[in-house]
Amino acid sequence: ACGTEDEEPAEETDDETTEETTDETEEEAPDFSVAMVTDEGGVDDRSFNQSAWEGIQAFGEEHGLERGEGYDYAQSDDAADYMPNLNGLIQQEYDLIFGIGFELMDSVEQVAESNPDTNFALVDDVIEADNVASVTFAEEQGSFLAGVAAALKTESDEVGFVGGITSPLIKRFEVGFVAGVKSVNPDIDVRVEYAETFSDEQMGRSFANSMYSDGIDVIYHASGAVGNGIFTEARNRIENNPDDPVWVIGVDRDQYDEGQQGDHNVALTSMVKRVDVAVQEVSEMAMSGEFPGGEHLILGLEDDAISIADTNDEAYTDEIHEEVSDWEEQILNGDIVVPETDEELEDFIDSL
Amino acid sequence: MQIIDLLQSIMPMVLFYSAPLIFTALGGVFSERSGVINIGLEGLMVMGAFIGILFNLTFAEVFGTFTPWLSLIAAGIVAGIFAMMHAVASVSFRANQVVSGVAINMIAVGLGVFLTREIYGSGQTASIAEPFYTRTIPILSDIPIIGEMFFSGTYYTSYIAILLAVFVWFVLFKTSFGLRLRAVGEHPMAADTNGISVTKIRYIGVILSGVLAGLGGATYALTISLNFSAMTISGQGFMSLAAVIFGKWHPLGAMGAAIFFGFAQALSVVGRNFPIFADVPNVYLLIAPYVLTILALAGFIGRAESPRALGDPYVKGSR
Amino acid sequence: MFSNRKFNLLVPLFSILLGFLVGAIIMVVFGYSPIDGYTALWNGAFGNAYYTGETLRQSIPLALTGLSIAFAFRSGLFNIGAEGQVFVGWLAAVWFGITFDLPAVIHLPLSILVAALAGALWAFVPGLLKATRGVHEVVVTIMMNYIALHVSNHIIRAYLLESGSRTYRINESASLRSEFLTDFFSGSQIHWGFIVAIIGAFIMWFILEKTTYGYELRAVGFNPHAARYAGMSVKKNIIMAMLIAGGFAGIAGAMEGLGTFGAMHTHAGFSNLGFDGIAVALLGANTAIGSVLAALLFGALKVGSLSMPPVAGVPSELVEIVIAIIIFFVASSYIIRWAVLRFKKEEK
Amino acid sequence: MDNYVVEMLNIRKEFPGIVANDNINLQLKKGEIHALLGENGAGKSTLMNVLFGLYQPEKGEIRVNGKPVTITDPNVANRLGIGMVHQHFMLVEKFTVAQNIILGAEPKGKGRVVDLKKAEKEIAELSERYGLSVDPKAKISDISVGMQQRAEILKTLYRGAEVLILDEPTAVLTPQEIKELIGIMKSLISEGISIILITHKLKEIMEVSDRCTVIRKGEGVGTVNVNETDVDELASMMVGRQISFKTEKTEANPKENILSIKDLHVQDIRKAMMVKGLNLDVRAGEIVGVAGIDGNGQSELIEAITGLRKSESGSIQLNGKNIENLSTRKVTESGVAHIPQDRHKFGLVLDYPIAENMVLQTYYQKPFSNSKVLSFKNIYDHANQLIEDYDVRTPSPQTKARSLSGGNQQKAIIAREVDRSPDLLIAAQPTRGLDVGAIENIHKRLIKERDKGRAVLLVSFELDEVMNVSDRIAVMFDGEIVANVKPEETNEQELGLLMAGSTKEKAGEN
Ligand SMILES: Nc1ncnc2c1ncn2[C@@H]1O[C@H](COP(=O)(O)OP(=O)(O)OP(=O)(O)O)[C@@H](O)[C@H]1O
Ligand SMILES: Nc1ncnc2c1ncn2[C@@H]1O[C@H](COP(=O)(O)OP(=O)(O)OP(=O)(O)O)[C@@H](O)[C@H]1O
Ligand SMILES: [Mg+2]
Ligand SMILES: [Mg+2]
Repeated sequence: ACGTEDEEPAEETDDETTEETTDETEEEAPDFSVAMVTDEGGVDDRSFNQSAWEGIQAFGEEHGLERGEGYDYAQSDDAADYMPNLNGLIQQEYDLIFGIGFELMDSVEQVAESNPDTNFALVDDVIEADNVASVTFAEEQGSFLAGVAAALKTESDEVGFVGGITSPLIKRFEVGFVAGVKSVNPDIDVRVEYAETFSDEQMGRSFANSMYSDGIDVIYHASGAVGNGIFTEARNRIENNPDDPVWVIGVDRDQYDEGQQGDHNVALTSMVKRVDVAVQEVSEMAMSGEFPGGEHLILGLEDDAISIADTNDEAYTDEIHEEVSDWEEQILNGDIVVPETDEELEDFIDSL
Repeated sequence: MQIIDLLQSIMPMVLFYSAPLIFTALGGVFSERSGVINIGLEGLMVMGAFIGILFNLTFAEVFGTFTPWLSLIAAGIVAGIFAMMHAVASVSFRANQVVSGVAINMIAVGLGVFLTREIYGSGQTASIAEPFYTRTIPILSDIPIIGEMFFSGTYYTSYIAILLAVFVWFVLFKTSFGLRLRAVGEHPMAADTNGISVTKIRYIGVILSGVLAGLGGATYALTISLNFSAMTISGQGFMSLAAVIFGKWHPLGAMGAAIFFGFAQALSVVGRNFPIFADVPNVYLLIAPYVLTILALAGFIGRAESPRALGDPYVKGSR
Repeated sequence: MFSNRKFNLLVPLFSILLGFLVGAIIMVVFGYSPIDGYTALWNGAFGNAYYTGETLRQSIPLALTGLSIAFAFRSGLFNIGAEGQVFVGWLAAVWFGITFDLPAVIHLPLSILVAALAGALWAFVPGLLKATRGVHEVVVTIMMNYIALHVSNHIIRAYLLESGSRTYRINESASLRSEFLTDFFSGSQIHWGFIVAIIGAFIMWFILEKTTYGYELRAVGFNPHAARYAGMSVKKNIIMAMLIAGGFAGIAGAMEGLGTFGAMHTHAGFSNLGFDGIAVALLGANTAIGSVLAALLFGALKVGSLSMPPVAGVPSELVEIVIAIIIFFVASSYIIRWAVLRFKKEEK
Repeated sequence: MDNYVVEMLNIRKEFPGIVANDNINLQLKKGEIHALLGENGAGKSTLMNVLFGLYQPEKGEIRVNGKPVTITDPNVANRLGIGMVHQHFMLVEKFTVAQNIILGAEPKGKGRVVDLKKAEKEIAELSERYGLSVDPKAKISDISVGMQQRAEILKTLYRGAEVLILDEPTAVLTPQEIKELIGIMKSLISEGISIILITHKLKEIMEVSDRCTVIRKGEGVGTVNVNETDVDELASMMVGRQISFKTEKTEANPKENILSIKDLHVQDIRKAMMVKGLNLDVRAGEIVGVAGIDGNGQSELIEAITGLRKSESGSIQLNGKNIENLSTRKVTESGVAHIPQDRHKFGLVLDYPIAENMVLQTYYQKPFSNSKVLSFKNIYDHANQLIEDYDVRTPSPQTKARSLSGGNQQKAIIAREVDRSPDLLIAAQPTRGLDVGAIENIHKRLIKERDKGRAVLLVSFELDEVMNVSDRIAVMFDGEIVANVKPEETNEQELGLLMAGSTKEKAGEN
């Protein structure tokens, strides 16, 4: 934005780099600060805490903020840490504080009440308070598309879903997925399992083993680290028999890296939930004085906050890609309303 | 028929669940037979898992398919060295062994995650590229029924663990080292007056427990989790300790107990697919391994007699 | 000569010093400033009223699990099961707090009592098996921990779930929280539980040191054969010791349920309150007052450590290491005694 | 005088706060049995531990075959041909005799496997040669104390010991076993082995040893030739005053029946019937001594009376009331006191202060507690009183029982038991391992209680003790009382035979 035109290759400087170079020299950082509190997963969970932190970092860098003053995070190792962490950040006078994950709902609710002058945002659940913005995602939409992809990929007409802990949130993943599968072919069986943990890889391994052994060839998981076990099992099968048709659909972020086995990749696709996008968006709004306090933002396909990864172009073929895009279109234009609960799913299937 | 189906689908899983526990429990047997309580098995497993993954990530390019084997060895060595802390505390400094073990557990997790952060800038590592894979043993796997159960889709580490249990039995009960080790755990002063260095034997016992628990932790990491974080080892060490006691401090008993745990655990997952268990609420399957263990201990296993001097620091000339 | 009493004080102090020293060395090795690190730790624990309140709050359940383990230790038992007893106590307190609507003077004490009973019940199983069948309490308590974890998660999900992973909130009449305390400690989650912990410590001290029950329990702990010879029932005392230990741990759970959280959430893994309690009991030499003081130290370390990464950039795991080192040296007190004696000798 | 195999010169050994050995000399001639005598805590074990390399002396010199040596650990001692049989056996109970013997010096076959066969054969040869009969394959926990001792001796011989230290070897043996042991010692010296023998029993010293070194309170008193001295001189050298051996007592004056046992059957842990239809009466004002070889049901008998073990059938009456299968607490309350056989295991909570040990059965009663709250003032007053009355040597009532000497520990137990004024006092092996001074004291105490009108049941493996103290002797064999005799009407010979299972008639004939 400032007169540094005579500097080197002007064409190549996209927005970000321009700002970076200028920030260091003169432009004053905005008088705005943002921070987040992780849930028990920690900031580097390779999942949505990490994604949220990436969003905040990107936001901070974009606006020339300094870590520790303009933006920061506080990590919770235990549920008891939420309150101290939130309060710590409040004391450091951050303007906007994110609580990442529905586990923080109570704590954010409490601190929001006692600190009406600070703005808060909660990801993955809803709080009704004027100084809190609630952000949730239309996971069912992405899961629906994952279901479509699974239905198109399966040869055995049997697919599986592994959930972490039973909860309304994970239910949306499951229901959306089943709806997607059935939309393509109502005859495909979906086996649903819940590990009742987000951390036991061994459990994921066992589920995958048992599912693949029973002829299921695509597994969609929404189960945190349990999913690592599913990838392990799929990779192991590929190692033993490269022609084994086993696939995993990742969750929250593109889990392509987890699926690499030699020159094969078992990650068919991933249901990507762009917490970073959400975080950045809410921060932008807050900085520009339009903080959506008291509102509930549901971010979905249309906000680019939910998407389906196409990194694995060998497995995730063009045909699949096209068909998924078709269905995506139908969701976007409202032809399809993806169910979110078991009852809605029943109605949805009946209507097929 | 259904039972055979169930067994066939469950056995490979049982074998791979139990391998880390067998290794670690055998380590526990060495330490406890020498008279040193080792509640630090959990922490030693953490160390093993951490080193196993660290080595694998670092040297996968260099060693290729040998990497997991070398990772295993590295993990054993480092965990063995780490176990020396426990030996120093409980043998030389006459520490309360339970407490020293608790400290080992805390240090291992703290250090493992601290170093992971320092090295990878994140609380958990990436997935390794060179894990162990299951193998199907030629010929043996063709044996009807048994072949399917025991020789297909299993890790070599599972077989190694079982063979090692037999080897440990041999060492403990047939060699002079074993005789001395057991004597030290039963009656250290008798051993001492016979000219056996109680300190030396106990150090060896504890270090071996470190090596084996390291192997156990690394086996878990290299076959199941494929990465390292604070959550990677969560309770397997305690289960191994339980296996030691359940198995009455006998290597084959400990192995049996570890396999029993593996079986109960596998059943809680695989069992759901079988009509007999279909209507059983999830929670019952989840707690089944633990309830079964308690019932087994209370019922037909009965009183287990620990090595006499277990937990007592040996002070020369005291009584 | 150094008196035993002096030693008992000196050993933990020395250990704490050594723990921090090792922590400082690690920080230096990895390029952090120990001064910044420890300043952040101190400020994060006692820097202002809020943090002080949090430190106290964190110390409450630690003190109680410490008492639980110390009590069992003194009776010759090793209660690794505090972890599970915390869960069931927590669940029971929250259930009682949700389900009933009573005047606070009745509701609150009853909720705590229910938690104590639940914890005691959980500890009864290993106690009974140890007493009647000679089953090693360590194995049974480990198993009971897992059972508690899964069962309490299941019960929460099946019967008490309000939203996400959390139960309904307890009724105000069962809450340990108070406006006054929260305001006094500038918004901290501190609650009246610290009084419960102090009463708990007093009760433990009183039972063990002043009553015939304590006399029996300690006798059984030191020498079960002599206890039997003297006409005490070893079985009864083992069960009793586990019941009381379980009660303390159950109350620790109630502190979380009625105080800090006002609810219970499902847990992916253990709370570590029980395992940390082992460290607390040890540092406190298995005494009541010692456990309370040790809990304060660990509470401060745990709360303070949260400030280390943001303020000084030091990973909070460092504190975990420092705690472990302290425990390590306390356990190895012999070496400290030896060093002190040596020092004294040379002085002469 | 250069044929000393071992010489310990001016040995000084300190423990924190105490000098256990000061300037002690001991010279052992080849082929002699050399007794080492001293009160409890005089420093005998310490001196021998120094010789065996378990302790390092602060001062002094040790010579073996005239050459100065430094014995840093038992291995060195073994190499120098010194073997020791400890006061408390150093045997691993779960191991077999052979495993215990070879431990640390295992013969190895191929593949580092212990060659147990070879070892067993060698051991069999050794035991043949020295007349130490023992089954190499037997588990230690299954064999008698005497056999265990032989295993201990074999252990030293297996390592080629030429000097054998025996620390109180007879304290745990039955008269028969003692006889056998003496035979063994004689055969050992005839094979050229030299023996240092620690014992409190002066008669034994007189019987077997050639010379005797006496130490008192850590200092050497002197060495005498045994055939130039007598029991009284030895005793006064050891204690520093005259000791009377024949326990003085008046005629008993028995009154009503206190304890009455009829057709009692009791099993041991392994469900073997150990007491088989036993009948026994003890009356007020008499001491009944139960003589018998260890393992004939004495322990089970005492445990059944005191409620520590359930009886299978039969009745036990105290003052006419049935007490069989009552709890220990109930039995105690109905007037039974019990001086247990193993004072460390049963008699004391070693980590409790003396004062708290003195109320081990009465802590819950007034005045020691009031509605479940202990009154430490009363507990300590009581302890001070007992310490004074019974001459328990302890720095203070707060002192842990662990740090008292065996003799004083025993005094504390006796004080506690006697002080409750029981109707029946059971004393099991009350003088085991104690020196003559302490024994004299305890015997006097038992007689005093008798004279106060109490019924005293004395169970002992020591014939001397039974003969000296009892008013009536009940001989126990194989779970039954096989004979009731008066001490003045019998002799050791007859008793020994009765204890071995001969009938009274047969025993009388001999
Ligand atoms: N391990 C030790 N630590 C400290 N002091 C000790 C130790 N062993 C012995 N002593 C001290 O040394 C003295 C001598 O003890 P020692 O065991 O040698 O006596 P003893 O003559 O063998 O007695 P007894 O006839 O009872 O066996 C004791 O009075 C005791 O105070
Ligand atoms: N660990 C120790 N520390 C200090 N003093 C000790 C220790 N062990 C023994 N003693 C001392 O040793 C002395 C002798 O006690 P000891 O136990 O040898 O008596 P004892 O009559 O031989 O008993 P026992 O019947 O067990 O043989 C006592 O004065 C006691 O204070
Ligand atoms: Mg002695
Ligand atoms: Mg003695």
